[in-house]
Amino acid sequence: MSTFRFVRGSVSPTDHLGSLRDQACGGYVSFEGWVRNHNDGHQVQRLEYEAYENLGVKEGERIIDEALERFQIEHAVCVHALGDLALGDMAVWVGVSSHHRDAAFGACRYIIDEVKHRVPIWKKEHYTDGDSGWVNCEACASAATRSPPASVSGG
Amino acid sequence: MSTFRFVRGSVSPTDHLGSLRDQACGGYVSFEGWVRNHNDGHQVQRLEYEAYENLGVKEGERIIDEALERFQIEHAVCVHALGDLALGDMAVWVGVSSHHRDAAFGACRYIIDEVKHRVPIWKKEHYTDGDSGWVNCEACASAATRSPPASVSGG
Amino acid sequence: MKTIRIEYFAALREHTGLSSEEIATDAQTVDQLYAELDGRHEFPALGQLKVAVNDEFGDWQSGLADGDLVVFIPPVAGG
Amino acid sequence: MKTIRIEYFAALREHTGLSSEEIATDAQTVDQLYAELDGRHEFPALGQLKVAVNDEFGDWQSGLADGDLVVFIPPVAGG
Repeated sequence: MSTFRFVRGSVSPTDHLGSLRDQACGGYVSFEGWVRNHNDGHQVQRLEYEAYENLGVKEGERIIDEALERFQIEHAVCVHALGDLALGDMAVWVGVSSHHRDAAFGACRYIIDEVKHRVPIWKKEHYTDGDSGWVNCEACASAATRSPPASVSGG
Repeated sequence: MSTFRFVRGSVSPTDHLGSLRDQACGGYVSFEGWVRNHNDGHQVQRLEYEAYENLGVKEGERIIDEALERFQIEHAVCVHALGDLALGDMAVWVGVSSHHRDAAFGACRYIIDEVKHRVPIWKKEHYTDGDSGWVNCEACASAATRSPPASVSGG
Repeated sequence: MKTIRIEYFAALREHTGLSSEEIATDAQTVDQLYAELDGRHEFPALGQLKVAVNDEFGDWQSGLADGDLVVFIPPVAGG
Repeated sequence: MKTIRIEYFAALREHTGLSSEEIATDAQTVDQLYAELDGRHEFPALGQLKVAVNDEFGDWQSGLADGDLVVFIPPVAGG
Protein backbone atom coordinates (compact mmCIF):
# COMPACT_ATOMS: atom_id res chain seq x y z
CA MET A 1 0.00 0.00 0.00
CA SER A 2 1.26 3.44 -0.87
CA THR A 3 2.78 5.57 1.89
CA PHE A 4 0.91 8.60 0.50
CA ARG A 5 -2.80 8.38 -0.20
CA PHE A 6 -5.70 10.57 -1.19
CA VAL A 7 -9.16 9.90 0.24
CA ARG A 8 -12.55 11.48 -0.46
CA GLY A 9 -13.77 13.53 2.50
CA SER A 10 -12.35 13.78 6.02
CA VAL A 11 -9.34 11.57 6.82
CA SER A 12 -9.80 8.74 9.35
CA PRO A 13 -6.35 7.92 10.71
CA THR A 14 -7.54 4.60 12.15
CA ASP A 15 -8.00 3.32 8.59
CA HIS A 16 -4.29 3.81 7.99
CA LEU A 17 -2.56 2.89 11.26
CA GLY A 18 -1.84 -0.70 10.24
CA SER A 19 1.40 0.10 8.49
CA LEU A 20 2.71 2.08 11.50
CA ARG A 21 2.10 -0.42 14.31
CA ASP A 22 5.33 -2.17 15.19
CA GLN A 23 6.29 -3.71 18.51
CA ALA A 24 9.86 -2.57 17.98
CA CYS A 25 8.71 1.07 18.01
CA GLY A 26 8.37 3.04 21.21
CA GLY A 27 7.35 6.38 19.77
CA TYR A 28 4.62 7.61 17.47
CA VAL A 29 4.09 11.23 16.42
CA SER A 30 1.19 12.45 14.33
CA PHE A 31 0.08 15.70 12.79
CA GLU A 32 -3.54 16.40 11.87
CA GLY A 33 -4.61 19.41 9.84
CA TRP A 34 -8.17 20.43 10.74
CA VAL A 35 -10.45 22.71 8.75
CA ARG A 36 -10.61 25.85 10.84
CA ASN A 37 -13.22 28.55 10.84
CA HIS A 38 -10.92 31.43 9.93
CA ASN A 39 -8.07 32.23 7.55
CA ASP A 40 -6.44 35.56 6.84
CA GLY A 41 -9.24 37.46 8.53
CA HIS A 42 -12.01 35.67 6.65
CA GLN A 43 -14.69 33.53 8.31
CA VAL A 44 -14.48 30.16 6.59
CA GLN A 45 -17.63 28.04 6.18
CA ARG A 46 -16.30 25.03 4.28
CA LEU A 47 -13.41 23.93 2.06
CA GLU A 48 -12.85 22.10 -1.18
CA TYR A 49 -9.62 20.26 -1.97
CA GLU A 50 -8.57 19.26 -5.45
CA ALA A 51 -5.37 17.45 -6.44
CA TYR A 52 -3.41 16.40 -9.47
CA GLU A 53 -3.55 12.89 -8.09
CA ASN A 54 -1.09 10.97 -10.27
CA LEU A 55 1.74 13.41 -9.66
CA GLY A 56 0.58 14.07 -6.09
CA VAL A 57 0.95 10.45 -5.03
CA LYS A 58 4.40 10.24 -6.64
CA GLU A 59 5.60 13.43 -4.98
CA GLY A 60 4.06 12.42 -1.64
CA GLU A 61 5.85 9.07 -1.75
CA ARG A 62 9.11 10.82 -2.57
CA ILE A 63 8.69 13.00 0.53
CA ILE A 64 8.04 9.93 2.72
CA ASP A 65 11.10 8.21 1.24
CA GLU A 66 13.22 11.28 2.01
CA ALA A 67 11.98 11.26 5.61
CA LEU A 68 12.81 7.55 5.98
CA GLU A 69 16.29 8.28 4.72
CA ARG A 70 16.99 11.44 6.75
CA PHE A 71 15.54 10.38 10.10
CA GLN A 72 15.92 7.20 12.16
CA ILE A 73 12.29 6.24 11.78
CA GLU A 74 10.67 2.93 10.94
CA HIS A 75 7.37 3.83 9.26
CA ALA A 76 5.59 6.92 7.94
CA VAL A 77 2.28 7.51 6.19
CA CYS A 78 0.49 10.61 4.95
CA VAL A 79 -3.16 10.81 3.88
CA HIS A 80 -4.76 13.90 2.34
CA ALA A 81 -8.47 14.59 1.93
CA LEU A 82 -10.07 15.60 -1.38
CA GLY A 83 -13.47 17.08 -2.14
CA ASP A 84 -15.81 18.93 0.22
CA LEU A 85 -14.82 19.33 3.87
CA ALA A 86 -16.72 20.90 6.75
CA LEU A 87 -15.29 22.82 9.72
CA GLY A 88 -13.41 20.48 12.04
CA ASP A 89 -12.88 17.82 9.35
CA MET A 90 -9.41 16.35 8.98
CA ALA A 91 -7.76 17.63 5.81
CA VAL A 92 -4.42 15.89 6.23
CA TRP A 93 -2.83 13.39 8.57
CA VAL A 94 0.82 12.37 8.99
CA GLY A 95 1.80 9.43 11.21
CA VAL A 96 5.36 8.39 12.02
CA SER A 97 6.61 5.56 14.23
CA SER A 98 10.17 5.02 15.39
CA HIS A 99 12.31 3.50 18.11
CA HIS A 100 12.95 6.90 19.69
CA ARG A 101 10.84 10.02 19.78
CA ASP A 102 13.44 12.52 18.51
CA ALA A 103 13.39 11.04 15.05
CA ALA A 104 9.60 10.75 14.95
CA PHE A 105 9.11 14.45 15.79
CA GLY A 106 11.67 15.53 13.19
CA ALA A 107 10.28 13.33 10.44
CA CYS A 108 6.64 14.25 11.07
CA ARG A 109 7.49 17.92 10.86
CA TYR A 110 9.53 17.41 7.71
CA ILE A 111 6.73 15.51 5.97
CA ILE A 112 3.94 17.99 6.65
CA ASP A 113 6.13 20.96 5.68
CA GLU A 114 7.18 19.35 2.39
CA VAL A 115 3.68 18.10 1.56
CA LYS A 116 2.30 21.61 1.95
CA HIS A 117 4.94 23.03 -0.37
CA ARG A 118 5.40 20.35 -2.99
CA VAL A 119 2.34 18.16 -3.48
CA PRO A 120 -0.05 19.53 -6.15
CA ILE A 121 -3.13 20.07 -3.99
CA TRP A 122 -5.33 23.15 -4.11
CA LYS A 123 -7.72 24.49 -1.53
CA LYS A 124 -10.81 26.56 -2.24
CA GLU A 125 -12.22 28.39 0.75
CA HIS A 126 -15.91 29.24 0.95
CA TYR A 127 -16.55 32.15 3.28
CA THR A 128 -19.57 32.95 5.41
CA ASP A 129 -20.13 36.13 3.36
CA GLY A 130 -20.79 33.99 0.28
CA ASP A 131 -17.44 34.72 -1.35
CA SER A 132 -14.97 31.99 -2.22
CA GLY A 133 -11.45 31.69 -3.54
CA TRP A 134 -8.53 29.40 -4.29
CA VAL A 135 -5.87 29.90 -1.64
CA ASN A 136 -2.55 31.21 -3.02
CA CYS A 137 -4.34 32.27 -6.19
CA GLU A 138 -3.27 35.83 -6.60
CA ALA A 139 -5.75 37.16 -9.10
CA CYS A 140 -8.44 34.58 -9.64
CA ALA A 141 -11.12 37.22 -9.40
CA SER A 142 -9.61 39.42 -12.11
CA ALA A 143 -9.11 36.84 -14.81
CA ALA A 144 -8.77 39.36 -17.61
CA THR A 145 -5.01 39.87 -17.46
CA ARG A 146 -2.98 38.75 -20.47
CA SER A 147 0.46 38.93 -18.83
CA PRO A 148 2.00 35.50 -18.43
CA PRO A 149 3.19 34.33 -14.98
CA ALA A 150 6.67 35.46 -13.98
CA SER A 151 8.13 32.00 -14.29
CA VAL A 152 7.01 31.79 -17.89
CA SER A 153 8.21 35.15 -19.05
CA GLY A 154 11.48 34.48 -17.25
CA GLY A 155 11.90 31.02 -18.74
CA MET B 1 -11.35 18.07 33.81
CA SER B 2 -7.65 17.96 34.56
CA THR B 3 -5.21 18.48 31.71
CA PHE B 4 -3.07 15.64 33.09
CA ARG B 5 -4.65 12.30 33.90
CA PHE B 6 -3.71 8.80 34.94
CA VAL B 7 -5.69 5.83 33.65
CA ARG B 8 -5.49 2.11 34.42
CA GLY B 9 -4.16 0.13 31.47
CA SER B 10 -3.50 1.27 27.89
CA VAL B 11 -4.43 4.88 27.05
CA SER B 12 -7.29 5.48 24.59
CA PRO B 13 -6.79 8.95 23.13
CA THR B 14 -10.34 9.09 21.81
CA ASP B 15 -11.59 9.22 25.41
CA HIS B 16 -9.72 12.49 25.88
CA LEU B 17 -9.99 14.35 22.58
CA GLY B 18 -12.99 16.39 23.65
CA SER B 19 -10.98 19.14 25.27
CA LEU B 20 -8.76 19.54 22.18
CA ARG B 21 -11.36 19.88 19.44
CA ASP B 22 -11.76 23.51 18.51
CA GLN B 23 -12.93 24.93 15.19
CA ALA B 24 -10.50 27.80 15.59
CA CYS B 25 -7.59 25.34 15.52
CA GLY B 26 -5.99 24.22 12.29
CA GLY B 27 -3.23 22.04 13.69
CA TYR B 28 -3.09 19.09 16.04
CA VAL B 29 0.08 17.24 17.04
CA SER B 30 0.16 14.14 19.18
CA PHE B 31 2.78 11.91 20.71
CA GLU B 32 2.08 8.32 21.72
CA GLY B 33 4.53 6.21 23.70
CA TRP B 34 4.06 2.52 22.90
CA VAL B 35 5.38 -0.43 24.92
CA ARG B 36 8.16 -1.83 22.77
CA ASN B 37 9.66 -5.28 22.82
CA HIS B 38 13.21 -4.24 23.60
CA ASN B 39 15.14 -1.88 25.86
CA ASP B 40 18.86 -1.62 26.46
CA GLY B 41 19.48 -4.98 24.82
CA HIS B 42 16.81 -6.81 26.82
CA GLN B 43 13.76 -8.50 25.29
CA VAL B 44 10.77 -6.97 27.06
CA GLN B 45 7.64 -9.07 27.61
CA ARG B 46 5.43 -6.64 29.53
CA LEU B 47 5.59 -3.50 31.68
CA GLU B 48 4.22 -2.21 34.94
CA TYR B 49 3.76 1.49 35.67
CA GLU B 50 3.36 2.92 39.14
CA ALA B 51 2.94 6.59 40.06
CA TYR B 52 2.80 8.87 43.05
CA GLU B 53 -0.54 10.04 41.74
CA ASN B 54 -1.30 13.09 43.88
CA LEU B 55 2.01 14.76 43.13
CA GLY B 56 2.05 13.36 39.59
CA VAL B 57 -1.18 15.08 38.59
CA LYS B 58 0.00 18.39 40.10
CA GLU B 59 3.35 18.24 38.33
CA GLY B 60 1.73 17.13 35.07
CA GLU B 61 -0.69 20.07 35.19
CA ARG B 62 2.20 22.44 35.88
CA ILE B 63 3.94 21.15 32.74
CA ILE B 64 0.81 21.67 30.64
CA ASP B 65 0.43 25.19 32.07
CA GLU B 66 4.05 25.95 31.17
CA ALA B 67 3.45 24.75 27.60
CA LEU B 68 0.33 26.91 27.30
CA GLU B 69 2.38 29.89 28.43
CA ARG B 70 5.49 29.29 26.31
CA PHE B 71 3.84 28.29 23.04
CA GLN B 72 1.00 29.80 21.02
CA ILE B 73 -1.26 26.82 21.53
CA GLU B 74 -4.92 26.59 22.49
CA HIS B 75 -5.30 23.24 24.25
CA ALA B 76 -3.07 20.46 25.56
CA VAL B 77 -3.72 17.20 27.39
CA CYS B 78 -1.50 14.38 28.62
CA VAL B 79 -2.68 10.96 29.80
CA HIS B 80 -0.39 8.33 31.33
CA ALA B 81 -1.14 4.63 31.85
CA LEU B 82 -0.72 2.85 35.18
CA GLY B 83 -0.63 -0.85 36.03
CA ASP B 84 0.11 -3.77 33.70
CA LEU B 85 0.74 -3.07 30.02
CA ALA B 86 1.38 -5.49 27.16
CA LEU B 87 3.60 -4.96 24.11
CA GLY B 88 2.10 -2.38 21.78
CA ASP B 89 -0.08 -0.83 24.51
CA MET B 90 -0.10 2.95 24.79
CA ALA B 91 1.81 4.07 27.88
CA VAL B 92 1.45 7.81 27.39
CA TRP B 93 -0.32 10.18 25.04
CA VAL B 94 0.12 13.93 24.55
CA GLY B 95 -2.29 15.90 22.36
CA VAL B 96 -1.93 19.59 21.45
CA SER B 97 -4.13 21.77 19.26
CA SER B 98 -3.31 25.26 18.01
CA HIS B 99 -3.98 27.76 15.27
CA HIS B 100 -0.64 27.01 13.60
CA ARG B 101 1.45 23.87 13.52
CA ASP B 102 4.78 25.37 14.66
CA ALA B 103 3.50 25.93 18.14
CA ALA B 104 1.79 22.55 18.35
CA PHE B 105 4.99 20.67 17.46
CA GLY B 106 7.04 22.67 19.95
CA ALA B 107 4.58 22.29 22.78
CA CYS B 108 4.01 18.56 22.24
CA ARG B 109 7.74 17.96 22.35
CA TYR B 110 8.13 20.10 25.45
CA ILE B 111 5.37 18.28 27.31
CA ILE B 112 6.57 14.73 26.68
CA ASP B 113 10.17 15.65 27.51
CA GLU B 114 9.19 17.30 30.79
CA VAL B 115 6.73 14.56 31.76
CA LYS B 116 9.43 11.94 31.35
CA HIS B 117 11.82 13.88 33.54
CA ARG B 118 9.61 15.38 36.21
CA VAL B 119 6.43 13.39 36.83
CA PRO B 120 6.86 10.72 39.55
CA ILE B 121 6.13 7.62 37.48
CA TRP B 122 8.15 4.42 37.59
CA LYS B 123 8.39 1.62 35.08
CA LYS B 124 9.15 -2.01 35.84
CA GLU B 125 10.20 -4.07 32.85
CA HIS B 126 9.57 -7.80 32.75
CA TYR B 127 11.95 -9.57 30.39
CA THR B 128 11.47 -12.72 28.34
CA ASP B 129 14.24 -14.41 30.35
CA GLY B 130 12.12 -14.15 33.50
CA ASP B 131 14.13 -11.28 35.00
CA SER B 132 12.58 -7.92 35.83
CA GLY B 133 13.67 -4.52 37.05
CA TRP B 134 12.69 -0.94 37.76
CA VAL B 135 14.09 1.27 35.03
CA ASN B 136 16.62 3.86 36.26
CA CYS B 137 17.01 1.88 39.46
CA GLU B 138 20.75 1.53 39.76
CA ALA B 139 21.14 -1.21 42.30
CA CYS B 140 17.74 -2.71 43.02
CA ALA B 141 19.18 -6.21 42.80
CA SER B 142 21.88 -5.54 45.40
CA ALA B 143 19.82 -4.03 48.15
CA ALA B 144 22.41 -4.56 50.87
CA THR B 145 24.25 -1.24 50.55
CA ARG B 146 24.01 1.15 53.48
CA SER B 147 25.44 4.20 51.75
CA PRO B 148 22.84 6.92 51.33
CA PRO B 149 22.12 8.36 47.86
CA ALA B 150 24.42 11.14 46.74
CA SER B 151 21.75 13.78 47.09
CA VAL B 152 21.26 12.89 50.73
CA SER B 153 24.89 12.75 51.76
CA GLY B 154 25.47 16.00 49.90
CA GLY B 155 22.48 17.69 51.50
CA MET C 1 2.03 18.84 -35.87
CA LYS C 2 1.69 16.84 -32.67
CA THR C 3 -1.21 16.15 -30.40
CA ILE C 4 -0.79 17.28 -26.79
CA ARG C 5 -3.22 16.59 -23.96
CA ILE C 6 -3.56 19.27 -21.28
CA GLU C 7 -5.26 18.77 -17.91
CA TYR C 8 -6.48 21.72 -15.85
CA PHE C 9 -6.89 21.87 -12.08
CA ALA C 10 -8.33 24.28 -9.55
CA ALA C 11 -8.30 27.92 -10.70
CA LEU C 12 -7.20 26.98 -14.23
CA ARG C 13 -9.96 24.38 -14.54
CA GLU C 14 -12.54 26.90 -13.40
CA HIS C 15 -11.16 29.64 -15.64
CA THR C 16 -11.06 27.53 -18.81
CA GLY C 17 -14.17 25.57 -17.97
CA LEU C 18 -12.20 22.47 -19.00
CA SER C 19 -10.82 19.52 -17.04
CA SER C 20 -8.74 18.61 -20.06
CA GLU C 21 -8.34 19.25 -23.76
CA GLU C 22 -6.30 17.91 -26.66
CA ILE C 23 -4.75 20.25 -29.16
CA ALA C 24 -2.78 19.85 -32.35
CA THR C 25 0.20 22.20 -32.11
CA ASP C 26 3.58 23.09 -33.57
CA ALA C 27 4.89 24.21 -30.15
CA GLN C 28 8.39 22.81 -29.56
CA THR C 29 8.59 23.51 -25.82
CA VAL C 30 6.28 23.77 -22.83
CA ASP C 31 6.91 27.51 -22.84
CA GLN C 32 5.65 27.84 -26.41
CA LEU C 33 2.66 25.65 -25.64
CA TYR C 34 1.75 27.89 -22.69
CA ALA C 35 1.95 31.00 -24.87
CA GLU C 36 -0.30 29.43 -27.47
CA LEU C 37 -2.89 28.35 -24.89
CA ASP C 38 -2.69 31.71 -23.11
CA GLY C 39 -3.62 33.37 -26.39
CA ARG C 40 -6.75 31.26 -26.52
CA HIS C 41 -7.77 31.14 -22.82
CA GLU C 42 -6.28 34.35 -21.41
CA PHE C 43 -5.06 32.61 -18.26
CA PRO C 44 -5.34 34.55 -15.01
CA ALA C 45 -2.18 35.60 -13.14
CA LEU C 46 -1.65 32.82 -10.62
CA GLY C 47 1.88 33.51 -9.44
CA GLN C 48 4.73 31.11 -10.08
CA LEU C 49 3.36 28.27 -12.18
CA LYS C 50 5.17 24.94 -12.30
CA VAL C 51 4.69 22.45 -15.08
CA ALA C 52 4.44 18.67 -15.29
CA VAL C 53 4.98 16.56 -18.39
CA ASN C 54 3.68 12.99 -18.32
CA ASP C 55 3.05 13.09 -14.56
CA GLU C 56 6.53 14.30 -13.61
CA PHE C 57 7.70 17.83 -12.84
CA GLY C 58 9.36 19.34 -15.89
CA ASP C 59 10.73 22.73 -16.87
CA TRP C 60 9.52 25.37 -19.24
CA GLN C 61 12.18 24.52 -21.84
CA SER C 62 11.24 20.84 -21.96
CA GLY C 63 10.64 19.61 -25.50
CA LEU C 64 7.26 18.16 -26.41
CA ALA C 65 6.52 14.88 -28.14
CA ASP C 66 3.35 13.65 -29.78
CA GLY C 67 0.96 12.29 -27.16
CA ASP C 68 2.49 14.13 -24.19
CA LEU C 69 0.34 15.07 -21.21
CA VAL C 70 1.03 18.58 -19.89
CA VAL C 71 -0.25 20.12 -16.65
CA PHE C 72 0.30 23.70 -15.52
CA ILE C 73 0.52 23.78 -11.73
CA PRO C 74 -0.54 26.93 -9.83
CA PRO C 75 0.95 27.53 -6.36
CA VAL C 76 -0.20 24.68 -4.12
CA ALA C 77 -2.08 24.92 -0.84
CA GLY C 78 -2.30 21.48 0.71
CA GLY C 79 -2.89 20.68 4.37
CA MET D 1 8.00 13.47 69.16
CA LYS D 2 5.91 13.89 66.06
CA THR D 3 4.11 11.40 63.88
CA ILE D 4 5.17 11.29 60.22
CA ARG D 5 3.53 9.26 57.50
CA ILE D 6 5.80 7.87 54.77
CA GLU D 7 4.58 6.42 51.48
CA TYR D 8 6.77 4.14 49.39
CA PHE D 9 6.63 3.60 45.64
CA ALA D 10 8.24 1.33 43.11
CA ALA D 11 11.65 -0.03 44.17
CA LEU D 12 11.32 1.43 47.69
CA ARG D 13 7.88 -0.12 48.14
CA GLU D 14 9.18 -3.50 47.05
CA HIS D 15 12.31 -3.21 49.17
CA THR D 16 10.52 -2.25 52.38
CA GLY D 17 7.49 -4.41 51.69
CA LEU D 18 5.41 -1.38 52.70
CA SER D 19 3.13 0.97 50.77
CA SER D 20 3.18 3.32 53.74
CA GLU D 21 4.05 3.50 57.40
CA GLU D 22 3.70 5.96 60.26
CA ILE D 23 6.51 6.56 62.67
CA ALA D 24 7.00 8.59 65.82
CA THR D 25 10.28 10.44 65.40
CA ASP D 26 12.44 13.26 66.74
CA ALA D 27 13.85 13.97 63.26
CA GLN D 28 13.88 17.73 62.60
CA THR D 29 14.47 17.58 58.84
CA VAL D 30 13.72 15.30 55.91
CA ASP D 31 17.41 14.46 55.81
CA GLN D 32 17.37 13.25 59.42
CA LEU D 33 14.19 11.28 58.80
CA TYR D 34 15.79 9.55 55.83
CA ALA D 35 18.84 8.58 57.91
CA GLU D 36 16.62 7.15 60.64
CA LEU D 37 14.57 5.11 58.15
CA ASP D 38 17.66 3.99 56.30
CA GLY D 39 18.97 2.55 59.56
CA ARG D 40 15.84 0.50 59.84
CA HIS D 41 15.23 -0.49 56.18
CA GLU D 42 18.72 -0.36 54.67
CA PHE D 43 17.45 1.36 51.53
CA PRO D 44 19.04 0.29 48.25
CA ALA D 45 21.16 2.77 46.26
CA LEU D 46 18.71 4.25 43.79
CA GLY D 47 20.63 7.22 42.44
CA GLN D 48 19.53 10.80 43.09
CA LEU D 49 16.44 10.64 45.27
CA LYS D 50 14.06 13.59 45.43
CA VAL D 51 11.65 14.16 48.25
CA ALA D 52 8.08 15.37 48.57
CA VAL D 53 6.43 16.74 51.69
CA ASN D 54 2.62 16.89 51.74
CA ASP D 55 2.37 16.21 48.00
CA GLU D 56 4.78 18.94 46.93
CA PHE D 57 8.46 18.66 46.05
CA GLY D 58 10.61 19.68 49.00
CA ASP D 59 14.28 19.70 49.84
CA TRP D 60 16.34 17.61 52.19
CA GLN D 61 16.65 20.44 54.74
CA SER D 62 12.88 20.97 54.96
CA GLY D 63 11.64 20.96 58.55
CA LEU D 64 9.04 18.39 59.58
CA ALA D 65 5.78 19.00 61.42
CA ASP D 66 3.51 16.55 63.18
CA GLY D 67 1.26 14.79 60.65
CA ASP D 68 3.43 15.48 57.60
CA LEU D 69 3.38 13.08 54.67
CA VAL D 70 6.85 12.35 53.25
CA VAL D 71 7.69 10.51 50.04
CA PHE D 72 11.17 9.64 48.80
CA ILE D 73 11.20 9.74 45.00
CA PRO D 74 13.63 7.53 43.08
CA PRO D 75 14.65 8.59 39.55
CA VAL D 76 11.51 8.56 37.42
CA ALA D 77 10.91 6.66 34.20
CA GLY D 78 7.60 7.74 32.72
CA GLY D 79 6.55 7.40 29.10
